[in-house]
Parts: sequence; structure tokens; C-alpha cells
Amino acid sequence: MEIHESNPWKTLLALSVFVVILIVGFFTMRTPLLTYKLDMKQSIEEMKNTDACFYPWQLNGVITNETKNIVLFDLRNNFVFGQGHIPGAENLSAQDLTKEESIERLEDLKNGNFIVVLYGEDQLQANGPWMLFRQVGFDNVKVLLGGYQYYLLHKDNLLATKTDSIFQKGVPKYNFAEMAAPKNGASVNSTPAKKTVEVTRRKKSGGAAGGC
Amino acid sequence: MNRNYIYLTLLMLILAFGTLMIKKTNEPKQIEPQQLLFELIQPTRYVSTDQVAKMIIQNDPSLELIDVRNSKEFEIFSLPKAINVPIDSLISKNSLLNFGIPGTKVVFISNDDIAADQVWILTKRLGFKSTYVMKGGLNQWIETIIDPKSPVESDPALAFETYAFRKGAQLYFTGAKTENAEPAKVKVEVQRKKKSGGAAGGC
Amino acid sequence: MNNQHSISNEPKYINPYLGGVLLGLLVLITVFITGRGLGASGAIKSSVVTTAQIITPEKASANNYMNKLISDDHSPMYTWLVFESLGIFLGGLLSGVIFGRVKKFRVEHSPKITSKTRLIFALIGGALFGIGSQFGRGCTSGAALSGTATFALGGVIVMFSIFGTGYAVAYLFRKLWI
Amino acid sequence: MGPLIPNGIISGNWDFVIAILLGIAFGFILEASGFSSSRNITGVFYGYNFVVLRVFFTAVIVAMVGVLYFDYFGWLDLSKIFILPTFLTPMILGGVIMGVGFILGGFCPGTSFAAIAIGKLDAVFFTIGLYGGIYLFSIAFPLFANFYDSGNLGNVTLTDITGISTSWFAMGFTVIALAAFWGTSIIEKRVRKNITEYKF
Repeated sequence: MEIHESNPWKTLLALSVFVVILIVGFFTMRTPLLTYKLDMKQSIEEMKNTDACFYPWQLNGVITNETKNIVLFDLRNNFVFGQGHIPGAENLSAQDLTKEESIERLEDLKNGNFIVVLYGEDQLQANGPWMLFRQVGFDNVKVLLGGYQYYLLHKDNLLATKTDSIFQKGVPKYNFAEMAAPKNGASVNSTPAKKTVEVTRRKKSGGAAGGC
Repeated sequence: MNRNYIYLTLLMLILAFGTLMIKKTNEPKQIEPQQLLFELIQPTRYVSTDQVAKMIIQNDPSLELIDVRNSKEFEIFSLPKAINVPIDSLISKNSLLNFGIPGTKVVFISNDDIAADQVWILTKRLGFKSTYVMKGGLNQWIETIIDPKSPVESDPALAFETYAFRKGAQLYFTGAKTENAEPAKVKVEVQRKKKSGGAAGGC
Repeated sequence: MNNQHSISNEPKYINPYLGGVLLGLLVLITVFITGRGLGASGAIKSSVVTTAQIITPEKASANNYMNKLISDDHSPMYTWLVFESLGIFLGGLLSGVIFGRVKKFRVEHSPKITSKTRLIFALIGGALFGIGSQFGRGCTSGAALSGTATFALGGVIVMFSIFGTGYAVAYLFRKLWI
Repeated sequence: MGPLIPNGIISGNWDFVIAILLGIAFGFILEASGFSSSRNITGVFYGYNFVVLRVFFTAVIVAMVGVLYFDYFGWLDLSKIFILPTFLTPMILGGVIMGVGFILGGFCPGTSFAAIAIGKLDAVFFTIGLYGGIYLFSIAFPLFANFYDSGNLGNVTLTDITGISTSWFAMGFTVIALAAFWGTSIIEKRVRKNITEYKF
């Protein structure tokens, strides 16, 4: 009544094929392009590292081509890049960052002791790539504070931004508690001519939280 | 009994034992850097202040606001029901318990969006899903919800709808009386991010 | 083993472990290609919804359970599992032809019961399996096999409760089988 | 790299072709292993034929181990595969009902399709029953809609719940399964001595 094949040599064969596939997989395994060099705690510390930031006034040297060892990468797409960019910047659209060539390029630049400055439309756009590259060990990658918009506003007098603080992100622009407090009677809207939303220049307000 | 059965047993044991050997690291599970890079260049993580306001007003039970400013700033002002998780105390068991609860959407808030975005990246690296960043942060919140600017006549109709919604939201959040007291009913699409790429459905 | 009942030239089934290894590799390939496991009961669910939609369209779309599968752009039959189940049938046929097991319709039962009893119990068993598979989010192949293989908690729960219950009630129905 | 279709490496248009091909392989394996016979299947509960246990557990451990290796090689992105959601109480109840149905019907849905193909009338009735059962369930769904969704733990894996790494689960399952294979082969021999009227 043994109705199943009792000799398992085919089974052994099938399992061996599986093992061979696994062995092939083991030897053809690619080491990942990127690995984390900083753990979580170090990554948090790294965010406060002022040395990892690039200040707008430092752009002067790049634009006039005096400092040779700085490469400026524009993370916006090439359409916007074509409409205008910081002189001397190279276009490296954020969408292309994951490509192998881009990462190899960054590695070459690191080996050549170049400093890489990333910028996007605003600082937010470059924030993510900058953090990631720092975490995976590109300690030559910096982020341009304020981003392109801020540069555009001050491109005539970049040095003056030394005393400005608006690119110091992370600062409350308003007194939140006061603004959001219940206002009895008077309608909020009637307060005339509220501050315009466009980046209003404000005096350096105390110590800006964090480095960048 | 065929001797091949013994070979099979041993082979299978070795294979299973091998899986113990290939464990990568003892660190908490993290997503691959390349995967992280891929995810962080997508703008899908940003939600607008309008969307957040809408969710608060509708009492969306899945919404979880995480305020990443320091506790002093948090005490002075915070959004309703927000939980304070300062960046410095992010990597602790207690703080991390706030994330990754099935069925919740975590929205990070800071003064602007940089700090919130940074926390987003850190939690993403740890593999937490359905986390978002409120674009513009509290500064934007003040500008759009607490003190909305009325649109100019040349603006498209949509701007007026948004404005009507914001006035309603302003009323809700500040208790201020406004000229047009009628409650604004504007549909602001709440973008729900679909589980990216994952396969759906089984048997 | 004494072989008094089996005829020596009768084609044998393949070694169970061979079937297991192949099935395991198949689950692996399925997960690798589609990102989900195998399944079967979902196909029946699709056909239930399809017939319900044809016979009583209003009721079908009013039913909270069925209307998840109803969409305007394609029939509920147009799903992965329906095609896969069609494949199961074809694969069974292929194997049956190769090993010479395809014959006229016949009923297999314990000598202690009649064919009619066997068919009635098959019907009841099928109905119970149908109900259970909806609660369990899948049947033995979808939930228990593919679920466990992908380390899903639900798969392990379903697997243990199916086999646990099976052993618990097996004694009551022993006449059906031995 | 994988899963290929969700990652867009194979276009979604091939979905149904692949479904049929995988189904054919599935059906072939089920039939060839003897799952087209309900008395083979239920033998696992009476100890005279452990083919279900052998096929099922071998498949589970091979697939589990394979998934882990594929993940390690970077071939399979575990975060993108479908994890069966867990609904604790409905799943236990569903499993219990399916267990009873298994003993009564002698098939499970997949095997019944394969059995129909080789001309088993009981499998046809089983499938009709299956159809009726799901129809009944859908009609009566509003009665237990709340229960159906209760105990939702989300798409959790064993590791999410216990914190023990998947490798240990694979190892554990393998050891248990291999022990069961050796153990059941002894039980099977003993039981078969006492059964005389079992034929096919």
C-alpha cells in the first residue's frame, strides 16, 4: 500500500539545485553601494554640526572661481536649472541621486578632497540628501543654508547675509502663543496689513536653535 | 530506510542553520541607505497645513501629531493633541513607541519644516512607515490657518475656497469671530499615501 | 510494506518530500515574482460575487462584503487568483494525464460509507471550508502555507487552528475515512 | 530586485499569464503528490498517511529558508511582500471551522480543483459546497461584520510580535518539521499494520 515513490533521490536532486542557486547567490552578491557609517546617535549629532553647513556668503568664492576645491550641485530638475542657477553650479537632479554614476561621482570627489555643496529650491529640498550622504560617510558633503531662493534674494550682496538670520532655519517667526490665543470680539482679519509672507528680513533673534 | 533521507535531513538542517549565520547586524532594523535615499527624494511625505487642520477638525483618529521642538517651546504653544518628542530624546524606547502604530499617520511638526524633515529621515531609517512632515511647520501654520491672507480678486476660485476653509479653521483654532461667520465647508483632499509598491491581497 | 492491494505497475505518486521541496520552491518563486503567496479560495469568492452581480446586481452592490470586489472597469473574475485557480485545474489535469490518473467521474470513499454519504459530507465540508476561509482570510494554501512561509502571524494561527481542530474532531468522523 | 511585479521589473500586464503558469505548477505538484485523493489527505489525521504533513511542512521550511536567503542576497525586498494581516479571533474561529470542514470534506480548496481535473466527483461536490459556503457568508455578512474585523493586529509577522529574529523561527520550524517527519514515519508503519481494507 505504499503508493508514494519511496526513493527520495529526486528530492535530493531538487534540494541540491536549490542549494546551488543559493551558493550562486552567495557569490554573486553585490556589496551595497552605500552603508551607514554613523549610527542613530551620531547622525543626530551630525545634524548640529555647523561644519557641515555652507553659508550663503561662502558662495562668493565659488562664484568668482577663487576656491577651486568646492563643487556646487543643484538638486533641482534640469528644467528649473536652465531657468537660472548659482554660477558655477552643476545640475544633479535629486531624481538622479540614486543612480550609481551619481554616487560614484561623489566618491571620486571625496577622494579628490573636494567639498560638495548641495542646494535645492529651498533648504528643505537638499536637507534629505545632505543628511543621508553624511550618514553614509560622505563627510565632505555640505548643505547650502537657505537654498536657492535665499541666494536669489541676496545675490547682489552675499556678504551682508553674515548678519542675517533668516536662513537660520528652525526659528519661530512669530510668537505662536500670542497669535493663536483666542481673540474675543475683534475679528482677526481686521488687523491691517499683516506682515507679508515673503521672506521678511528680521534681525538675528537670539541663538538659532541647532546648527543648520 | 533509504540513506538519502539522512542526507536530506542534514542538508535541510544546514540550510536552516545557515540563516542564523547570515543575520546582518544586531542594530535595530534599518532600511538600506539606497532605499532611504530613494524615498527621501520623493516629495510624498509632505502634508500641507490645510490638510493637518482638516484632520484635526474632523477629529481623525488616525492622526498623530509629533512636535519635535524642545519642551520649552512646546509648552508655550502647541497644536491640539500634539505629542512632544524633542530631537535629542528621539532615540529612546519611549519615544519610538509613538511611531509605527498600525493605522496611524504620524505628522512631524517643528517651527519650520527642516527639523521635522530631519526627524522624518531618522525615523524612516529605522523603518517606520506612514510618517509625514507638515510643510512649512508652525510658521506656515500661523500664516495660513491662524492668520490667513485673503486672496486677491484675480486669484482663481480655488484660492477663495481655500481661504473660506482657512477662515473656518481659524475660527475653530482661535475662537475668533470673523465677518463671514458661516462655517466654511471646503473639501480639502486629504492625501493618503498608499502602501508603496507592496503587493496587495492574498488568498 | 506489503503491497497486496496496489498493483505493481500502477503509477505512483511522487515522493512527498519531493512534492514539498517543489511546492516550497514554487511558493518562493511566487513571492519573488508577485510579492504575494499562492491561494485558492479567493477564486471562488470572485465567482460568488460574479454570479451575485449577474443575478441580483442591486443586492450584490448593497452587500458590504461583496462590493469590495465590485468595480466598474472589470468583472470580479478578472483577478489574479481566478487565473491562478484555472492554472491549478490545468496543472492537475496535466499531472493526471502524465501519470494516467484521469478517469471518468468517480467517488472515493471509505468502504464503510456509501457514495451518497461521501458526497453529502463533501458538500457540508466544502461549505464549512468556504465560511471558515472567509474568517481566516484565506485557506490552507493562501493563509496557512504562504502566510507561514512569509512569517506572518496570521498564517501560523490559521495553520495551527486548522490542524489542531482536525485532530480534535478526527475521532468523531473516523468512519468517513478508515 | 524582487518582488518583480511590484517593483515593475515585470510589467503588470504579464500578471495573469504568470498567474496561470504558477497555478499550473501548483496544480501539478498537488496532484502528483497525491493531494487529489481525499483519503490520502485525511490520512494525516488518522495516522495512516502523513503525506499532507510531509508536503506541507517541507514546503513551509523550504520557502521560509529561501525567503531569508533571498532577502540576504538582496533579491527580495521583504518590506514589499504581502504579509497576511492578522485578525486574532476571526482567524482562530475560521481555522476551527476549516478544520471541521477539512475532516468532513477531505479536501481544501486548492486540492479540490486539482482533484476535479482527474475526475473526482466528491471534489466537485466539495467545490459546490465551497461556493455555497462563501455565498452564505456574504449574504449573512452584516450579522457579524463587527466580529469579522475584530482583533485586528495589522500586517504583523512573528518577529513583530515576539521580537525573536526570523532566522530563529526558520530554524525552529525546520527542527520541529524534521523531527515530525522521522516521528510520523514510525507512527505510519504501526498504524498501517492494523489497517487492512485501505485501498485506492
